Amino acid sequence: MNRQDVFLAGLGGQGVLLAGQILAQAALRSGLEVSWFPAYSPEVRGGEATCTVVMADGPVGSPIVGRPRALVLMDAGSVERHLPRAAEGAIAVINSSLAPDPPRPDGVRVITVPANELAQAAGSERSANLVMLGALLAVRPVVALSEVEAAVLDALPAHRRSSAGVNIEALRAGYRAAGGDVSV
Amino acid sequence: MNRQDVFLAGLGGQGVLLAGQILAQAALRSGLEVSWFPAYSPEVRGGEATCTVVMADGPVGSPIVGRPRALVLMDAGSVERHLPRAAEGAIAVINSSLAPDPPRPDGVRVITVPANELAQAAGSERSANLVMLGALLAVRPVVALSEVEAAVLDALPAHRRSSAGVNIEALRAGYRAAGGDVSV
Amino acid sequence: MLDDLDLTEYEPVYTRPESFTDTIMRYCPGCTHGLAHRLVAEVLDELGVRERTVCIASVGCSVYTYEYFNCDCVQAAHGRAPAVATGVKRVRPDSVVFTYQGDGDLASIGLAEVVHAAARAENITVIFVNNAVFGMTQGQMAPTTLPGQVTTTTPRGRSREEGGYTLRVCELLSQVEGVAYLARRVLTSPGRVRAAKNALRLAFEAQLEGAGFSLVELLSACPTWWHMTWREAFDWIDQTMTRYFPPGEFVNWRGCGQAKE
Amino acid sequence: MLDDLDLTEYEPVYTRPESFTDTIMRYCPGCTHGLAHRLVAEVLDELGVRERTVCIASVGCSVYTYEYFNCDCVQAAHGRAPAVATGVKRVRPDSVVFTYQGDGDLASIGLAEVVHAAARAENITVIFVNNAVFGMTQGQMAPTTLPGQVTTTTPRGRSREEGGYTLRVCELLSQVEGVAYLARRVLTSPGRVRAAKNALRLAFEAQLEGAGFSLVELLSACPTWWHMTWREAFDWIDQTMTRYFPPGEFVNWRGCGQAKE
Amino acid sequence: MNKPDFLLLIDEERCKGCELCIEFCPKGVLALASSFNRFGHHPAMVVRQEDCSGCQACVTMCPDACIELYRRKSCVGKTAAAPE
Amino acid sequence: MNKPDFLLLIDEERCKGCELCIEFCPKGVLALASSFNRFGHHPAMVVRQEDCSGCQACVTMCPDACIELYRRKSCVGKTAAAPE
Amino acid sequence: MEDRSGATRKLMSGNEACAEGAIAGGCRFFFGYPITPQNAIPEYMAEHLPEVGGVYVQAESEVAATYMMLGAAAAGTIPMTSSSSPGISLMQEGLSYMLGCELPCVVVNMVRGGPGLGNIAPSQSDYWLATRGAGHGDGRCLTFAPYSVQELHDWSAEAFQVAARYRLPVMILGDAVLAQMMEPVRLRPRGEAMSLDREWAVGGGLKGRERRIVNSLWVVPEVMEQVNLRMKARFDQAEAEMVRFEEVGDEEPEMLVVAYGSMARVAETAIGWAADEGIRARLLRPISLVPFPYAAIRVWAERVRLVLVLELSLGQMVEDVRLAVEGRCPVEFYGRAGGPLITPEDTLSVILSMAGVRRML
Amino acid sequence: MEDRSGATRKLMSGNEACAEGAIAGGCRFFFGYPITPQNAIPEYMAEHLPEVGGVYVQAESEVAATYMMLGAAAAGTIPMTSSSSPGISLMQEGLSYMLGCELPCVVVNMVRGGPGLGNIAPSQSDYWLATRGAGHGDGRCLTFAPYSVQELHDWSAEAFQVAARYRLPVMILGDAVLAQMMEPVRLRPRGEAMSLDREWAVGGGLKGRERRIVNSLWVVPEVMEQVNLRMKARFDQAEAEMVRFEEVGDEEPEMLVVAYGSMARVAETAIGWAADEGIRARLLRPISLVPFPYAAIRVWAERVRLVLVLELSLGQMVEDVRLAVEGRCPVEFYGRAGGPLITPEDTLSVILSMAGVRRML
Ligand SMILES: Cc1ncc(C[n+]2csc(CCOP(=O)(O)OP(=O)(O)O)c2C)c(N)n1
Ligand SMILES: Cc1ncc(C[n+]2csc(CCOP(=O)(O)OP(=O)(O)O)c2C)c(N)n1
Ligand code: SF4
Ligand code: SF4
Ligand code: SF4
Ligand code: SF4
Ligand code: SF4
Ligand code: SF4
Ligand SMILES: [Mg+2]
Ligand SMILES: [Mg+2]
Repeated sequence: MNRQDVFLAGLGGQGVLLAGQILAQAALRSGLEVSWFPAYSPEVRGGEATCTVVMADGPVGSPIVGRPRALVLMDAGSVERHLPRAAEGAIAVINSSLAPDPPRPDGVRVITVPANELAQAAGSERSANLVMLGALLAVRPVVALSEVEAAVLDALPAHRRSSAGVNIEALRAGYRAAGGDVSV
Repeated sequence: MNRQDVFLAGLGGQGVLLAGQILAQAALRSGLEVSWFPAYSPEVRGGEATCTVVMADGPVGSPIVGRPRALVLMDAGSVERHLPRAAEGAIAVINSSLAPDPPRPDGVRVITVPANELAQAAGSERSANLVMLGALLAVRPVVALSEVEAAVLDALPAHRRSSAGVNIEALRAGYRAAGGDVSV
Repeated sequence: MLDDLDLTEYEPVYTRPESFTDTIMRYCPGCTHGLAHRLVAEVLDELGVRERTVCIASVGCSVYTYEYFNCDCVQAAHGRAPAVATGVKRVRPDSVVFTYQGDGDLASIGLAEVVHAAARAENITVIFVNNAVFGMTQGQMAPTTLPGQVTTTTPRGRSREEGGYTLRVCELLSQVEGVAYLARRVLTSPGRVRAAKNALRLAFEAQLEGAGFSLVELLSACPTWWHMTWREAFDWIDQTMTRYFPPGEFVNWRGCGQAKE
Repeated sequence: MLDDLDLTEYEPVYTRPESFTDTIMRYCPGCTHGLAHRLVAEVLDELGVRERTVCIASVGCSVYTYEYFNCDCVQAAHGRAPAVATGVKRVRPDSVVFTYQGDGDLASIGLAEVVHAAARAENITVIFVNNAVFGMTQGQMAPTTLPGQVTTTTPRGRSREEGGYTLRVCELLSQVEGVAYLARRVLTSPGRVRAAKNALRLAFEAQLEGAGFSLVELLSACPTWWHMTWREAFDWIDQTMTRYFPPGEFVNWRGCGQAKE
Repeated sequence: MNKPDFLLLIDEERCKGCELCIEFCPKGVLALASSFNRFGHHPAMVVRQEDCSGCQACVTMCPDACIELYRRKSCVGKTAAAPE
Repeated sequence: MNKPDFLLLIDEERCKGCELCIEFCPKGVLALASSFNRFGHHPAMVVRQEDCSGCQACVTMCPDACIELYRRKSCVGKTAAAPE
Repeated sequence: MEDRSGATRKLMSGNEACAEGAIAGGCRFFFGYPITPQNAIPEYMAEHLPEVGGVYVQAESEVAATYMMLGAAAAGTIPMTSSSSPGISLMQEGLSYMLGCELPCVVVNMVRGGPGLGNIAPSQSDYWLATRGAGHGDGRCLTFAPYSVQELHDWSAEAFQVAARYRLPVMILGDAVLAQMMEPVRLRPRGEAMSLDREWAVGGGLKGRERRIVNSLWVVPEVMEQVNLRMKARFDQAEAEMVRFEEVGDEEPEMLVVAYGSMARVAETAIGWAADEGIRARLLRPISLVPFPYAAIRVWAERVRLVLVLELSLGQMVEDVRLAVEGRCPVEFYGRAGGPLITPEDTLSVILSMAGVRRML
Repeated sequence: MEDRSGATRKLMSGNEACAEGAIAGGCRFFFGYPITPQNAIPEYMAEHLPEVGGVYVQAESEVAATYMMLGAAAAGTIPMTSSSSPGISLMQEGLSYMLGCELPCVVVNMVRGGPGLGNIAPSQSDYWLATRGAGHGDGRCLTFAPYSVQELHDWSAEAFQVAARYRLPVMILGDAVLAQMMEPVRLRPRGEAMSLDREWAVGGGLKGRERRIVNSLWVVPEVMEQVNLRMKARFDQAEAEMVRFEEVGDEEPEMLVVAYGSMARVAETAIGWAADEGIRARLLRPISLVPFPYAAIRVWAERVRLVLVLELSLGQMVEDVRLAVEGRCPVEFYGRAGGPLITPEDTLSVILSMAGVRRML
């Protein structure tokens, strides 16, 4: 059985949960079993938000992952807290806009992406989460980019559908930045 | 070990609980271990009130008695419900004012006392409970009459101390009626 | 004497309400809980709603209410009758739903429930019997106990320090939107009893018209725990209790009044 | 610029209250919970009572109150802060005890507790922050939610049928003997903020004089769950909320007034 | 004996002897019996039926709904009037 | 540069960039910084200290108590006046 | 949406799936009070119940919500509420009243870290409250613990039938993981509203029937005892019919692992890893906690060297397991209390160390 | 008064003895709400606490009473409340908060027949509530079950020391028999009020100390876990120090009878009668229910042919006995639920029939 996990973390408000939901939706579209599990502080704003997406071609089993094999870390605090938890051989995509000079532990492949800047360039600083997701897909293609693009539409709350274009742009920018080829 | 029990029952308001408490107090005065246990319906007035007094020259053990060996029954309903529970060889003192023609089961010695009338004669119909208690003592001298008389004072609530004289009169009337000799 | 009379020559002026069962009520002699019950039963009869009425009994001396009213009944937990009534009414909007609650039940443990049922404008009727004491548990202080009143938990008389102040439920509820009808009445004379019945009828009419929440507070005698004869008790109601709890109509959906009795 | 200035040439006009800890408050930008906190801290400073004050935190966005006020603190269960305050005050009558409660906490689950603390004339002060919504649990209807207001549990707007009517706490409590001071204030301009602070000071003075229960209701903005900018939120308070919740002084033990702000 | 205009029926078993009816009767129609009922109460009884005006004061005040009031059909003109 | 009569100190880490101080300042003394603080907020900053009248509107409205206000001792006559 | 297998499945949170499951199962009356981590349930109900003619009432408190349920159940419906730990504590008196009145209802508890206000992290420390709770008296809730969003959806629907059949409160025991986790769900179609026409139901008019009384006051002890014995009889019947559990793992295990709910999800993964390490472990996952699968565990206890119980608590279900095992083999416990998650990695190392210890014996 | 032995003893009800015991033990703050069969406790407190400078507050509800206790305990006293079954159900959230805040208190439960409103007859059906309750989360009360009015008096006094020592809620579990029964009591002298000067106490001024926070909210799971582990450590200590039980009867029994509280009183008499019939039975009476005397029962389980558990319930403590026995011998149960008393006569016939059955084997 093929089992993949992605752990995403950032500041509340950075869209980490949504990015994870989009990934989960894409996995569902791809015919995978999937589980998305969030954890955050009770305060409304400013606390940390994290989520874990587990995908498999059979039952996903534990939605909880002790040592993730793919990490998307969107700020310095997340890097500090969660990078040490990375599994041997894991890949970590780090937002260099807010965590400029992350450590590079042995056995973990660290990719840095200036997500805020790229998002701004794509049209909205709020899409940094999708830049990061795009970057992840380029280096760890757990699902196809096209499925994620389709999922962006599914996952956005109705009142934010209008921002889908910007989001897809951001997603592709991240994908490209991490070496992916979007000429599909 | 010598263990004695007395079960008292009547209508709420007939003073059954108080009669039992006076008996318990007298037992304590006599140096016995004693336990008084009430049971009644939750309604304030009119329901049934019962209590059990267990006395012993050592630990009393169960305050609950399945088959009492002495019964004081103050109305027809109590007779109906509780006389069948009397132990083999028990004695039952029954208020003939309210239970005029009680059954006389085998193996139970039944004594009838017109308690309401005697109480009225003693000065207050409300003292029927003490008439009954007096009668019991005459036929089953679990404690000395003098100790009960002393206990009447102890047990009466402060605002009813004034009625102690009538009560003691009623007690003696019952004692005499059941064949006791009060010329102490 | 009755043997001499031919009853067929007579017609009834007053007979026992159909909304009463035959069960003998367990209240103390002189307790006006029974009077309050009788008025409710008469009103249910007159409105012809008995068969579609659900009575919510509360916990207090009136806990056996469900044995007395000849309609469907639900026995609620102490203080929670308005919540239970809400549940019944939401499922059965065509039923006439009323609670019958004492002052301990309604004003102490159940205060939030009655205020919120009122604010939700639940179409229910609350019969609130205020006897300034916890009757069933044997005479402890209630929120409605008067200043200076001696109870088993205010043995030196209720004071600011021991027990605090007297709570006035109608005055409180008069501030709640959602209330369609709200009145306080006493039961100390035939005329006042008739005024009380009138208030009860209005309260049920409010419900029948879907106007919202209705409540009638009845000042009631507890001779037993007031340690009074009924006559002393009635006098105490008229002279002392009504000073703290003035009778009146606080809200009337047909035209708001602070009308006196 | 600061480097160029010699601070010794300056004297403080306003510095961070001593009654605040250094902890950064977790409220959303534009949330006036922080403002309410600051006013309380200033009043505690000015009255010089910080060291003998016990703050009772409730459950709502202000749950972490105990991290912010630089005094002894007890964290109460949802709605029960007035009962907790009662316990503290009875054991420590010399302490200055206040609760800080939201409208869900105080007016929904905790209604009985606050009314009864008032009726007992508990010498405590309640800071009641009314933002017409359950903030912490993410924007559900509160008892104080206005008619028509959309919340996550009144998705079609609050109506008589869905959610019932808006509850007014000051109006309700104005009927309770035992209340020494009772006022409603808003926080939408510097002048109104100063009036609010004045009310808070009076509330604490009532407690210090042993006059009884005091409560100040502060209409507060929740930009997050109102889905508004703070400016829209302030306008909504001034134009809509105050129509249902008129500011004013409802009870003043020094001379009762219905004085306006 | 004349047939009285009004007739009171008192349910003695239900009566608690509280005396409310007796006290509120303006005509002295009622009194407590000296006998006891099953629950030990002295029930109310009619002692002067013929004086009854049908005013319903007794009925109105009885907490236990033990009193029923009947009127002679032929007694036109006389209505059961409210007291006070 | 002249020494201003009033001096504002803003605790940038504590500031949430809510703009209340800015909006309520009658003199336009304050503005949001373009930089971010640790929590991702653009904090308020003083842009025209010299225009400050010491009216305390900013201080009064700040929900996070991040503003402190000082007055030059030698500046007699000028008092920090209440706005409105 | 359609997944690759052609099935239409929707990515939903446990809370939403639970609420939609209830509607599908016939729920029409929901009485609730918000509390994290289950706010999405009342919110979903407020939004969607009116679509099927249902009613959402936001109660003033969990206490009130429970008694609104009591009234609604007395009127013939199978009502529902949901909450999380502190709120469930407040419902204890009401649940006891439901039992005393012999009324059915459905209660969801999305357990969070405790005691007290605690936190909103996943926890299983309400096992006692769920299985020995329901306030004072001898009654309890029938309690079911799903372990996936799909199962939550399904049990939430089934709960209404179970409650009606046994005339008992049914509790769905979830936690902050299950409540907030999103997984694809094959949605049940929305069924009809359940009939109000029940033997005990008040309201609806007296025509053609005796008046009805719903009551839990029975002054005469012997009558009260009958109520308790009737309740016990319904429990005994449920015990015979409703035991539910699942097993996975080695067919000839040396170790039986017992875990429920989200902890069972974790254990499932860890047991797979343990097999790779050569440990023959089997997971028995109770789905019904009341009635508890005592017999099934007892059978294994005769055959394994060790039973390992895993809980997100200081050890509560472990007592039920011990009652099942009755000394037939050692019962070991591993748990954490107050919110820290137990990961599959943690679980594996517990399994390994337990296996190691036993092997050395 | 002086009895013949010269001792000064007073005939008192269990309720009064309990209240006076508390005052003697140092209780000065009582928060209560009336409920039968324990009304005499708040009434006694209202009357007598002022004599010793104490305070009685009649709360608006049992919920409020519990939180007044929380405030009072936070301020340094060991507060007390008393109630009966439905009221104790309403206290569950508050007790969980007491545990979360690590605060001590004393709670009396004079159990009555349930579930629901039930009745006011004697019952032991709150055993689970008392031993597995205290609301959500892993905590519980230390629970003691006296069996005479004297013992009630003594434990009521001791409870304050125990609560203070372990910083835990202590529950005194009585019932309608113990509450209302009158027996002679050797009264303890009224002690001094307990000191308010505790490491956690708020109020009293900050001079010379840091500010204090009493709190049960711990957002970080690992911190919350520490609170739970501290609580567990205090429990473990109590488990080591506070197990209390009494044994009476045959020294080489064929049957061990386990019963507590008023049922133990009945069993004591029945065992005497059984001896007369030649049955060698021994009564083990747990006084501490939490911590439970598992070890003592286990020892006997090795030596007897049968353990018989008697309860005024459908069977709750029997689970703890089974946990102790762990299959070493059969555990039989006899109980009645909802208020009917079990008499010594009933008990004897149960013992006889059990003995008979076993002998035939
Ligand atoms: C939860 C709970 N708490 C307390 C009680 C005990 N209790 C029964 S009736 C009552 C007070 C009744 O007083 P009130 O409502 O005024 O009715 P009354 O008897 O005076 O008519 C109390 C406290 C209970 N049954 N349940
Ligand atoms: C017993 C209980 N029920 C529910 C909750 C969940 N809860 C936490 S805060 C809150 C509402 C808070 O609203 P409010 O008091 O208005 O404060 P705000 O956040 O708006 O300032 C609720 C329902 C809880 N913690 N405990
Ligand atoms: S105790 Fe009081 S309220 Fe209760 S029945 Fe008797 S008189 Fe009425
Ligand atoms: S959610 Fe609302 S009340 Fe809570 S901190 Fe944010 S703005 Fe303030
Ligand atoms: S109807 Fe009037 S007159 Fe006749 S008995 Fe009754 S009160 Fe007296
Ligand atoms: S009022 Fe009714 S209960 Fe009272 S004495 Fe008259 S008939 Fe009897
Ligand atoms: S004190 Fe007044 S003028 Fe100065 S910055 Fe603040 S608001 Fe502006
Ligand atoms: S009011 Fe305070 S928090 Fe808001 S921007 Fe100004 S300084 Fe910052
Ligand atoms: Mg009352
Ligand atoms: Mg709010």
